[in-house]
Amino acid sequence: MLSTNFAGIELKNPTVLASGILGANAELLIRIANAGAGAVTMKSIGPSERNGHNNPTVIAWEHGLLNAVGLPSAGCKKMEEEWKLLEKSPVSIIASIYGANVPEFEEVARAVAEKKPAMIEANISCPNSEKHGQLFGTSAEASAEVISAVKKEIGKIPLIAKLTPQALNIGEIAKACEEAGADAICAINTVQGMLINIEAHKPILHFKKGGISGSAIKPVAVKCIWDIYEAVKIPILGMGGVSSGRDAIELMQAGATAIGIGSGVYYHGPKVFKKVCNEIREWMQKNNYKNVKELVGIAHD
Amino acid sequence: MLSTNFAGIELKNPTVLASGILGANAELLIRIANAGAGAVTMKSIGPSERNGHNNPTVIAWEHGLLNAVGLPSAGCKKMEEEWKLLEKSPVSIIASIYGANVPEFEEVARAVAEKKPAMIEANISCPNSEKHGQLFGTSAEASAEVISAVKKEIGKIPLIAKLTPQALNIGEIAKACEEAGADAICAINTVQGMLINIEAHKPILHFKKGGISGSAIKPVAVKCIWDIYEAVKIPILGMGGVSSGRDAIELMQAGATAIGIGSGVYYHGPKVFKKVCNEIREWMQKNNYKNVKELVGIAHD
Amino acid sequence: MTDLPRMACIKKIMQETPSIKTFYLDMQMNAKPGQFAMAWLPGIDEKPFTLTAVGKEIAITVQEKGKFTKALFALHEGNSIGIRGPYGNGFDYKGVKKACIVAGGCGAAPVLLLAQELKKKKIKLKIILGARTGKECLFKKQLAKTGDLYITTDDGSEGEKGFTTTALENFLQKEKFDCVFACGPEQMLSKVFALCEKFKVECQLNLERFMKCSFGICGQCAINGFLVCKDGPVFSGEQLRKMPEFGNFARLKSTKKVSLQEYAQWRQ
Amino acid sequence: MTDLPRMACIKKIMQETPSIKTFYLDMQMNAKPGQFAMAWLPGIDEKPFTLTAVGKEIAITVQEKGKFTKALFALHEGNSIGIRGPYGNGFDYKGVKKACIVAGGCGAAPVLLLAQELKKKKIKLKIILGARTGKECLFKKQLAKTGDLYITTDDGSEGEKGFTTTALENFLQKEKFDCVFACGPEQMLSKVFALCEKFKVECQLNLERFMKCSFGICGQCAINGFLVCKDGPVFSGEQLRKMPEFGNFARLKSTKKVSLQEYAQWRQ
Ligand SMILES: Cc1cc2nc3c(=O)[nH]c(=O)nc-3n(C[C@H](O)[C@H](O)[C@H](O)COP(=O)(O)OP(=O)(O)OC[C@H]3O[C@@H](n4cnc5c(N)ncnc54)[C@H](O)[C@@H]3O)c2cc1C
Ligand SMILES: Cc1cc2nc3c(=O)[nH]c(=O)nc-3n(C[C@H](O)[C@H](O)[C@H](O)COP(=O)(O)OP(=O)(O)OC[C@H]3O[C@@H](n4cnc5c(N)ncnc54)[C@H](O)[C@@H]3O)c2cc1C
Ligand SMILES: Cc1cc2nc3c(=O)[nH]c(=O)nc-3n(C[C@H](O)[C@H](O)[C@H](O)COP(=O)(O)O)c2cc1C
Ligand SMILES: Cc1cc2nc3c(=O)[nH]c(=O)nc-3n(C[C@H](O)[C@H](O)[C@H](O)COP(=O)(O)O)c2cc1C
Ligand code: FES
Ligand code: FES
Repeated sequence: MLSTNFAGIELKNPTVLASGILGANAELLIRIANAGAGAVTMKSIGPSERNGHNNPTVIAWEHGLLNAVGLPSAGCKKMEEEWKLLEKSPVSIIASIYGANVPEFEEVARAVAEKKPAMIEANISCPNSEKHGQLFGTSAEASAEVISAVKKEIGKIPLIAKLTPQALNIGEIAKACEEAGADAICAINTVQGMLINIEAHKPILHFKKGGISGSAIKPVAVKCIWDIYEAVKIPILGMGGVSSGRDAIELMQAGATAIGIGSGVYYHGPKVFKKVCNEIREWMQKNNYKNVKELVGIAHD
Repeated sequence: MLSTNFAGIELKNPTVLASGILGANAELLIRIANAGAGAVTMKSIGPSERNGHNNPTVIAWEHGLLNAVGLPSAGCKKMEEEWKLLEKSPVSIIASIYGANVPEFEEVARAVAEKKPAMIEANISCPNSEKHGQLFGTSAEASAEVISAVKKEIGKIPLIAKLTPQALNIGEIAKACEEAGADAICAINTVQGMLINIEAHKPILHFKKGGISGSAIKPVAVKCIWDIYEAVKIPILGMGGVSSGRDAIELMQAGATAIGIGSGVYYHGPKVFKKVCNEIREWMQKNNYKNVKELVGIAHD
Repeated sequence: MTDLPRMACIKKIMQETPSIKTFYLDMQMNAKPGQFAMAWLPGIDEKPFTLTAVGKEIAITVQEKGKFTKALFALHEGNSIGIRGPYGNGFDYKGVKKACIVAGGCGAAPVLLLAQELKKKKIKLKIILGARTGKECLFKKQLAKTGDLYITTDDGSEGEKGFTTTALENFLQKEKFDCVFACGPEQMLSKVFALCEKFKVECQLNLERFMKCSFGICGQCAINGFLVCKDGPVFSGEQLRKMPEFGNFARLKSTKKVSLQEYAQWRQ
Repeated sequence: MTDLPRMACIKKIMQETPSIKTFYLDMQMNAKPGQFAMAWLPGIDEKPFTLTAVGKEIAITVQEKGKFTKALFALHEGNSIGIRGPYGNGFDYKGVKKACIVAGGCGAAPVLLLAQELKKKKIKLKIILGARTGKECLFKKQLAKTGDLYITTDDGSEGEKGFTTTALENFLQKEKFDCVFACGPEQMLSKVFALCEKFKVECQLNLERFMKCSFGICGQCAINGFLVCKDGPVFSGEQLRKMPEFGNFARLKSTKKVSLQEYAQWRQ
């Protein structure tokens, strides 16, 4: 009932751990896999060791999370042990990668592709560093350039382009990525925001600005997925504010084939994957759907 | 303690009714003024009669509102009666205007300027119509063109440029507006979003996409106001998710001189203005501030 | 605090009169008499309708008029529509011992639950029910069970020939009511109000305006400084006195203020 | 559900040892012994600290080490710092009738409240407190009130010369404890664990890792499949057995996994 196929990869259910959530460590990824995720995404991997920002890096406000972790990474060449442990993962591994420019993306893609993850996700949309990502994700040309360069490096491994909702026309960006060789689109990364502690009169995040995730951005995610679905034929890994089966179904009806969950782990712990799957199943039973694939895009006329 | 000056206009307190909330009718504007707002903004006025979209046009979800009213307007020439009644307003009137192109903006600006509102706000940022607004607000050149054209028509009346958070670099847009003659910046208009009713498998808003307002977008507002404050010298009318004194103070510390309230009226009714003012006053007393002006921008180093 | 339509299954459709149907919906909702809900037909529109049944399931009673109601009439049992609500203030019958209800045409819908509630509270009740013609008398049987029912029709095919307001004037000359509750075409309501003022009787009138948000945000439903969706739809005499637009003006979808005649024409 | 720092005023600063101060903060918080809070110095950083007082006001007890703690030590009474929490699981002393606490250096901080709580519950308690030198023995007086206190110092300037773990081994040879609670440098904890395994005694060790979110989202604080911020900071013997990284590896801010030595060096 819940099993599906995402860009050629079989998933026992459509839920996927979003990148950046507990994903720097192979054993945590496996823990989430065992908790019920259909696939798990690694924390974005960069070309070399990077610390990210000082704390506070992640806070939870009334309607979601706000983070500026700043793309910490051990660097793509210093992760042998993680890769070895990941061989034992009961579900598919999606490796997320970033770079400050096309050569860096190529370098990381090459190193990561050697480890044969099920899929590679190019994070061209992170808002939390001066140099990385968002630049690409808001320009169709720049996005296409990264995607086609990465695609060349990784051969047959399916490539996901992860997009930012800050793009003026996310459908156009998705289309450019599809034409450049992306096998799937992931949307959305976080929405830019800031919160201030008024007693301290200082932004709470050390990096000042950060990315909003969680329930607050669900309508943004639905809208972006809708636009992408209208623009491309490749499947969509939809995410943004999912912490219930109803949320997941909403993103699927907008056009998502698989559903990423990040901040939902904050609200419900790793059991959020089972919870969401159970709720999807119950809803499908009540509403006479046989296969989760039937839900994809049905809100479009 | 709460009295302030916004672009030359004296306000008894910094709260302002946001455009589009109850503002198509003079008597409702006066009702809000009597309820405690420091100034009130009229619903955006267009060049000719326009129906807007079918219902649902406004819905309330868990973390805010979502609307696609679609800029209904009687048209700038069919509002004699409202203008006459507004002469009796106990607070300053801000007239919001829109157009599909520069000549339309000029036409509306001319008609509205004759009525001598305290300020005119050019809505170059509405996401809810195919042709209006957002186009301008995401391009620095287009924004500047509208602003300088409107400024020419309205002479000494202070001009506010209302911006969209969808702009890639809202600071740049604000700067362009300042250079084009804007006397103040209003930020933010709503964030694009969509919600789907999964049982109906249809977007809930008739126009499908709409603008998110209310608490969900407060961090987006804070971030945009921060960026604008760093980019321009003219004052900012900050809005987005304010329904408490703490929210208002947060936007002020980010750089807003005055504070717009829209969706807050949904959560607390017209008494939200008194509530926010009382809460600002109490906080200032507790934290030893004498004048609300002291709060503006203090979160910047 | 959310206001989102939830889909409700149509359990039963009752043909009340040749032009009026009641739709029973599988949704639980508690509401006071006179409160309303927004009914959504995805892809078409969303409109306000008085609740004519509340509790374990709800009902709306609808007259076929324009595009929306035609589409609604095309639905069958088993189909679903979206519902959000309840909205508005509802009638207030605190302290009322003897009441008169005046209902014109589809205006019988909002007063049905009121009449039933007054009956339950053993409040003496006179009901004047008016319609174009006998067959269009809505909720005749149900209302007859709640008090003295007087029927007037434009064509005299049932009850007395003439207007509800003529009947009301006769009653007011003879009897004293604690309150007159009324719903119907605004011209009728306008006359009811004038009569109540003349006879110095309290009144509560259920008004209608084109609505968008229905929760007091958009201003579309304004009558002067009042919001029909939030302050109303039921207004007291005291409020009506501050409403020069009542009986005279209404706002089109564009928010343009026009005469009631032009407003009615626009809706055709 | 929110996790935002709130500013708390420093009410009192106590110099506990030459390198350790306790900061009493004007904030109400209920927490279990062993739980911690994140302390924020705006513009500088945010770090985890065990709560050494809870209830109407809270306290953290801090050793001056790097950039953050230096900045904290520069503050005065009347200054404010940001606090969020409490976080983590805390110690579990259900069913414990006789316990041994081992605290090394600043590790006395997390066990202070535990010792006081055990005393209140009339649980028999032996405490081994270790430090480099006598002057650095943290919470000596407070701990002495809660049970039998044995002090060990590296230089023999107070109590016995030597390590806490030598003392522990002696006790374990002679006595049976329901649980050994310990906090201190990981090398020490590693030895404590080995001793408890050898003598088949239950243990609960309070671990430390570099933290970011502190609420189980970022994965920074992982030890194998465990999160120190959420599953810990207190871990049972059963959990420690599944933690090959314990005593051996930790993650730098970049998330890179390195030996404990390299980790300690990085922090210098
Ligand atoms: C609070 C409230 C409660 C309501 N309750 C009910 C109810 O219980 N049952 C019900 O049938 N309707 C009710 N209505 C009216 C309903 O919302 C619709 O306006 C009506 O059904 C017409 O919808 P339509 O789209 O089919 O027709 P439209 O296309 O809007 O109008 C077509 C025809 O209807 C006439 N018309 C409709 N409404 C009005 C009006 N308000 N004033 C003057 N002329 C009008 C027009 O003159 C025209 O003949 C209520 C309205 C409000 C504001
Ligand atoms: C759950 C938890 C509770 C804590 N409670 C307390 C507490 O109550 N009191 C307290 O003083 N600290 C506590 N810490 C440690 C604290 O968070 C800081 O790491 C410490 O204060 C050093 O901060 P710094 O930035 O000043 O120094 P840094 O710049 O981080 O480090 C400077 C020096 O500290 C040494 N050092 C610090 N921490 C460690 C460590 N974990 N492992 C190895 N070497 C280390 C380094 O070797 C170096 O000498 C706790 C940590 C955790 C995870
Ligand atoms: C703490 C945190 C760290 C994140 N790190 C990354 C990252 O490294 N790479 C990435 O592509 N997205 C990252 N994201 C974005 C998420 O993968 C996801 O796109 C976003 O949070 C929206 O989903 P959600 O609402 O379910 O959290 C991060 C999000 C959070 C909350
Ligand atoms: C129902 C509704 C209608 C709106 N109409 C307008 C409008 O006509 N012109 C405009 O500039 N902004 C309009 N806005 C945007 C608000 O003025 C404001 O920028 C936005 O709602 C953010 O503030 P808030 O979170 O306090 O609501 C509208 C918002 C809502 C909710
Ligand atoms: S319908 Fe929107 S205020 Fe009444
Ligand atoms: S510090 Fe983030 S998971 Fe523990």
